Amino acid sequence: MDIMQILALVIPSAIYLAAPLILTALGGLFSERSGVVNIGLEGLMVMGAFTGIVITLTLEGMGVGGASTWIAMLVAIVIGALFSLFHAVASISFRADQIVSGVALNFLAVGLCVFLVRLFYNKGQTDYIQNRVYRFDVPVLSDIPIIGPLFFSSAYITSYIAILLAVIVYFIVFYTPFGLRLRSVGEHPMAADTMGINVNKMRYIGVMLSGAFAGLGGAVFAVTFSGNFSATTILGQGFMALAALIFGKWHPLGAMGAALFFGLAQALSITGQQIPLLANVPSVYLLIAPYVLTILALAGFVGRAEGPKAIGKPYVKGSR
Amino acid sequence: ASEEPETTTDEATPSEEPAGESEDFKVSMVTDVGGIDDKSFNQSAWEGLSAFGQEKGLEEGTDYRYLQSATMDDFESNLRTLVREESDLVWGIGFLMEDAVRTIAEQNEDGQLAIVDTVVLDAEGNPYENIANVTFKEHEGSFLVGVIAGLQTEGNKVGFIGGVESELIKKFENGFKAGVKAVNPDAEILTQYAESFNDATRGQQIANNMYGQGADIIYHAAGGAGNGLFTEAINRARNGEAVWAIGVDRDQHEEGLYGEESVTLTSMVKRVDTAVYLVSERTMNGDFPGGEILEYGLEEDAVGIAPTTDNVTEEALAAVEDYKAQIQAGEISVPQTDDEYEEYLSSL
Amino acid sequence: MIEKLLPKGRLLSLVVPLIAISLGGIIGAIIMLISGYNPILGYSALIKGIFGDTYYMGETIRSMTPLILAGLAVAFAFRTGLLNIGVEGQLIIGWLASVYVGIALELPKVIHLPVAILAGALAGALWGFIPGLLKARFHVHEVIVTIMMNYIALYTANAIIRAYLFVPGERTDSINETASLASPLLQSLTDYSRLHYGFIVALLGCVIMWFILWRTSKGYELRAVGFNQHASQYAGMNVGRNIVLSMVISGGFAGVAGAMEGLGTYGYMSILSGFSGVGFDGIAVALLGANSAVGVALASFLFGGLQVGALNMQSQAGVPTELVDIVIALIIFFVASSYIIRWVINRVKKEDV
Amino acid sequence: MSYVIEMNNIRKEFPGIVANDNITLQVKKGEIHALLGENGAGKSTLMNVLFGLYQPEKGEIVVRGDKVKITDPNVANRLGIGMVHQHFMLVGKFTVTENIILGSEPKKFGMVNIKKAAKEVEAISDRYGLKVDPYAKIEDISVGMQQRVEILKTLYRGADILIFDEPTAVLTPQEIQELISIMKTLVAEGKSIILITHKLKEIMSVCDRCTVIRRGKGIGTVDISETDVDSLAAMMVGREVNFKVEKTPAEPKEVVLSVKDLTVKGSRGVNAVNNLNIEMKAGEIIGLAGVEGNGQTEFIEAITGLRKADSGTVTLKGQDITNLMPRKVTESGVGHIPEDRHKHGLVLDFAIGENIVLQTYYQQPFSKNGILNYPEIYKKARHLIEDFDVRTPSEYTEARALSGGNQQKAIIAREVDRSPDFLIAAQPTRGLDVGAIESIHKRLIQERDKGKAVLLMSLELDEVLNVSDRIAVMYEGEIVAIVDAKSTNEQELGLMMAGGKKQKEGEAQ
Ligand SMILES: Nc1ncnc2c1ncn2[C@@H]1O[C@H](COP(=O)(O)OP(=O)(O)OP(=O)(O)O)[C@@H](O)[C@H]1O
Ligand SMILES: Nc1ncnc2c1ncn2[C@@H]1O[C@H](COP(=O)(O)OP(=O)(O)OP(=O)(O)O)[C@@H](O)[C@H]1O
Ligand SMILES: [Mg+2]
Ligand SMILES: [Mg+2]
Repeated sequence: MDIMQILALVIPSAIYLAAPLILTALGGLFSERSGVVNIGLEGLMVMGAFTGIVITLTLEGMGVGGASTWIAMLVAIVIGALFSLFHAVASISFRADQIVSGVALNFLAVGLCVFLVRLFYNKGQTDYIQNRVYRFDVPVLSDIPIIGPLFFSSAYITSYIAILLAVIVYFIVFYTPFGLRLRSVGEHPMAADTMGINVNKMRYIGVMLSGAFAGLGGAVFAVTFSGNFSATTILGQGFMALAALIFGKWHPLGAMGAALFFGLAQALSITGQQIPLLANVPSVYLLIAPYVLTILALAGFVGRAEGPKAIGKPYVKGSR
Repeated sequence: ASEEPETTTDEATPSEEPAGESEDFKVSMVTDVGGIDDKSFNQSAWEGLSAFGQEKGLEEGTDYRYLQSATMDDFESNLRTLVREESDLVWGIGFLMEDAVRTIAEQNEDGQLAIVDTVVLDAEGNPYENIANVTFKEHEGSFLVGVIAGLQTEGNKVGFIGGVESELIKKFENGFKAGVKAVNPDAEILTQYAESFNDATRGQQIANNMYGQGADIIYHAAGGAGNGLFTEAINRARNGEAVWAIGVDRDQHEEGLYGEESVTLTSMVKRVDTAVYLVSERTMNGDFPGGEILEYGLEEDAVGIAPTTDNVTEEALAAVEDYKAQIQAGEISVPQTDDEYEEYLSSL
Repeated sequence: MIEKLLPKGRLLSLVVPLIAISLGGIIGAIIMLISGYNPILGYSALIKGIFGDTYYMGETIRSMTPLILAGLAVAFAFRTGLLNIGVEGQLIIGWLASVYVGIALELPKVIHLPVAILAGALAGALWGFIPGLLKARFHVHEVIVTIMMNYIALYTANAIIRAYLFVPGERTDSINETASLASPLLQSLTDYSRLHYGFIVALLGCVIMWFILWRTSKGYELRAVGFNQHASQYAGMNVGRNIVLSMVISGGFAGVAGAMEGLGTYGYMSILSGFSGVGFDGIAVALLGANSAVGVALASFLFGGLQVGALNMQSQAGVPTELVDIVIALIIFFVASSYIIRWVINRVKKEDV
Repeated sequence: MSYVIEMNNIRKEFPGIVANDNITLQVKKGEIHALLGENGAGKSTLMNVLFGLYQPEKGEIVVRGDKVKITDPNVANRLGIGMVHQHFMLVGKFTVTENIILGSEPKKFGMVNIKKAAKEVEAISDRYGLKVDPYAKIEDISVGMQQRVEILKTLYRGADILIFDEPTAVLTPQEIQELISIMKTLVAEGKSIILITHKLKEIMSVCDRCTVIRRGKGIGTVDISETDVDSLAAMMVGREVNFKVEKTPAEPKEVVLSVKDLTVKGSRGVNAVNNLNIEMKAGEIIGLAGVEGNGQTEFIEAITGLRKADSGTVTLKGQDITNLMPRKVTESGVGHIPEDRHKHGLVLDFAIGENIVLQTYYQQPFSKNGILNYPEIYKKARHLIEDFDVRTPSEYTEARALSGGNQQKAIIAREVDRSPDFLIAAQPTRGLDVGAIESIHKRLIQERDKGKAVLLMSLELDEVLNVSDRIAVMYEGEIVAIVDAKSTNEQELGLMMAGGKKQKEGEAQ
């Protein structure tokens, strides 16, 4: 394989692998920027994947066809947002430790989804969906030399949506009144309170947005990659998204960059095994390379990552 | 409720066994973490057990049943529960259960156990008298799909994706490679392991790489990670590329569907159900094959190609029949390990 | 009566978790009812599957063993303000190291067994040292590094087994008898459960954690650093070193958890096709147990019991094991939300007066 | 009725305590009304009720003649009530403008119109002479500047009733003067101000009337023109207060600490301390005066090992302690009452007893072979609690639950008890009431009399003048003058602190 061939394999797959991570990390960003740790991203993705598949299957059964997956993704957004209320109610209203309630959410999601699959289908995993999100070559752009094959060929539309959303979230978080208020609540909730901002309401919104985005992330994963849902469909992607969020220093574009970095590292490690030059390297080195690279990158240039100041603490009016 | 099926049972029992015994006959299985609907060997085993139960008029849940394991930790507990319920035959599905089955067999000398996909030996290397060992000649079935792949590849390049490397998966790999080379000695075969039986994205990326390098047919033995192969193949087929996927364990035609067509060229089916049925029946008839190492292969129709053959050429189908006969006749010895494969290659 | 005792707080801190457990159970029952299972049948099978006979009790205790240690690992790090998501990886490495020592060495039991456990602890500690060092030195967030270290552990352990320790059956050889925690006595007492001496190690772990944190000056330092790094630095403590130490001890506990699997339950290590899950359960156990030694032990009992009992619930009442996951999640939810339970109790009390 | 605010019979309870017990406060339009009381008397609570942060159990609030229910700060804002909080309510990572507009942002295409907002902020700030940079980040500006941002927040919202909760506790004398003139401008415009402060002199100089509360109960309201400092203090504390610090002349002995050519980099990489030289002797209190941000903090951090010195030496009793680890510095005989008691001074989640041994926990008798001896630790704690009159339910109480004054006393007890040769007290009385201040000053002088060297860093010129024997003035990282405390005054100090006199004069001895 020549270098162009390798890049043409690695870069598109990095981009498409990153999409669910980007979406989920953006979700985590809303929650954490509002001051609520969200270790439940994994569970929210599970819920999204479950919803994405079940709704697609149901709609296909009703003869909806190609639109099924898209409707399913929208439903996953809603269900994700609703399901995240579990975390929101516990950690915001009931003042539960945010990490505990996130962990509980992870348990609940896997248990509930598989339980429901058994209830709906009488088996532990769903059938395969017929309509998926498919890859396409972006018209015109894919014909540009070099850039075309790398960035605009065999791409999933969901990847572009994810990247676009990252940019939109960036603007929302840093340039709109909503973003300003969201961040103020995560930095200094009491200050926000004295400015007439309803701290708990903002946090509810933050957590529900995290549910919406992570739900979408899970659904995108399921309808693009796995095609069905089982207990093992989402295995650690939520934690990787959390890592991307921190890696990206709680910044939407940073999180996107981190997710793309993870995607690239994984794609390289898998493609690497097909590169003759590396054929004699024991495969374990390539397998662990993405994770080692991430650690090196963190230690080398990224360094200190400081989250929102008030993160992890429930807001109790009048306490100091 | 237990009296109800009595009459049917009597009628259905072909043997001369006293009615009392068959009425009491209880058979059960413990699944791997995949559960009875893993679209793989657990599911197949349960299908075999269900078919057996239904045909013999047994009652589901009491006379024939399964327990699912949530983690590896549960194998032993589950097996034990069933043995203690005095099940006449308890199945452990999958080679991961080897040690659990051994432990239970040692603790319950009266229990009758059977295991799929491996052979349980004691410290001296002898099989246990109370364990029936059921294995398959996956390499033979894989050989046949290899023949199809070798004949139908257009670019003379095919691929194999394994799940996690193991002795068992190696049988699939080497059988497949041997089949390809048998009909197409010039063909190049790419192989890669996903290091996971679950991660569809890894399967997809490997498939992407292989197709990207010009392979047009890929066979997988990677469980859920194999889902990614179908995802990738469908994506490419929709873009007009002539690529194929070969399924494993059962007919994976469904996984390959896009619109009216399927990217599934064929599948290597492994009839765990058949084996489970046959051994259960022997046990019910008082002929428990304890201490035996049963190897189910082409002979018993326990491995082979899937019934859906829409995408397979006439020529390839004919070749399959031809090679099947040769293997059964012992004219070809299909390699299982890497060493045997090397030997096989040099003999070509 | 309750009126009189409640204000003392002690009883309240006992009553609240019990209420939380009951609430989780009640909602679980409602879910069973809605989905067509018989909750009474389900729960009686569940309880029988925990306490029903000596076998089940043996299994419950066995499954608690690694959970306790994994929980201690998470809790210990938490006390120093660190979230160790890497218990899973540390456990895997500890498992591998203990099994390796169990296979490779030939020693009398009194030496071999402790050495094998220690090997697990050291390996886990090493795996915890790396994120600790990176945190102390470069301020790298421990959550990311520990997540990454999990994957590195998984793949590395598999590769090492394949390369050096492989026997048919996709696993290592079995450990020498001299390194084994397995006990024919315990097995026969519990009707052939897999109960092994590891539970003593786990309980010892609880005592050690309690002792380090609350009885030693080092523990005082670790807790101080956990609460307020600035004040700790002002008071002359070396914050970085304490962070590293905390992760090392945490990893050590996790490594011993792995050793319990390797030397006790299994006696070997398999090639893992995925994470064992014990490390992640450890997070829940630690937090459910309020990061205290006793709490972790009790939470492990709840966790281990429910997971073992779930098997019986499945086999006797046909209720899928996932229901137990749901119930566990709800219990964690309610325990974590004890603020609201206390609030309600206070309300009720006020109205009574 | 000319009252703009009437709070009638307000009662506010917290679990186990009545913070406001039937308090009445009436504020006239256009006046500066002082609210006076000891720490924990309930002043902040009362104001938080007025601002809508707390809901009172009883009582009514009348604003401009209308009875109102102030359910949250939004309602207060609508009623034209603004509050500058005791602990600043500013988001450190936001800019000045972002902090000011938060909650009522001007918009353009759905985005925050930051340009327009900044212009408005600039306009208001010019109008009242506040001089802030609208684009500066809060964490980069001085405390005085931050306070102006707080004031701007209320003005931006059009408040005409302003509450200032201890605004001067953290300000330099210059800043206080500026604040006072700002307040006067505001009142001249017809706005009304409620001012909380522990500094009676300030009340006397700017306020029209004063309401005094003690332990949650209203004691009364007086016209400033008809009262004086002593009677105000007596009203507040319930007894006579001695303002004059009683002390004998210093008897300085040998040099305890000598600092030579010390240079220290600040957090932003530029030199915060520049070639600093000073000697401190046993048996004297040296006051360290200076406008905040002139390197005092970095200087102290460098001595105590919390910050690296780039060059120069620090010698304690002949032993070089430059750049030693904090523990070694402590062990060689330095005590340090830190500036920020919550950040550095205490582990708030630890019991008071555990905090008492924060630097000595590893030593005998509190530890032996690495094992803690709790009975000894708590015995020590009980002893010190009694000795230093720390008001706490018990030695097992979490430090968090103590009032600021008592937290401070606990820290002082701990530092003094170790009997260090050199004691640094950084802002030891910030935010405390007169009673607490009195007892802390007594302690510092006692230490001096025992033959210790004491460095008192304070922004409070009164305190520096009253307690110190010599005063070192710091400006831009250098000691610009060392003067005898008896032979100088506030004006002169203020001038030197502003960099007015560069040459060292009036050096003692
Ligand atoms: N959030 C709270 N929770 C419980 N009690 C509180 C709370 N805030 C204040 N209190 C109680 O109310 C009393 C009054 O506190 P407040 O803060 O109003 O005092 P203050 O007069 O402002 O004191 P200072 O002069 O130190 O600012 C305190 O003694 C305390 O007991
Ligand atoms: N979160 C809290 N929980 C319980 N009691 C509290 C809390 N916050 C304050 N208090 C109580 O409030 C009282 C006074 O607190 P406060 O902080 O107003 O004191 P202070 O001397 O004004 O301190 P500071 O100088 O920091 O303002 C203390 O006696 C303390 O018991
Ligand atoms: Mg106060
Ligand atoms: Mg106050």
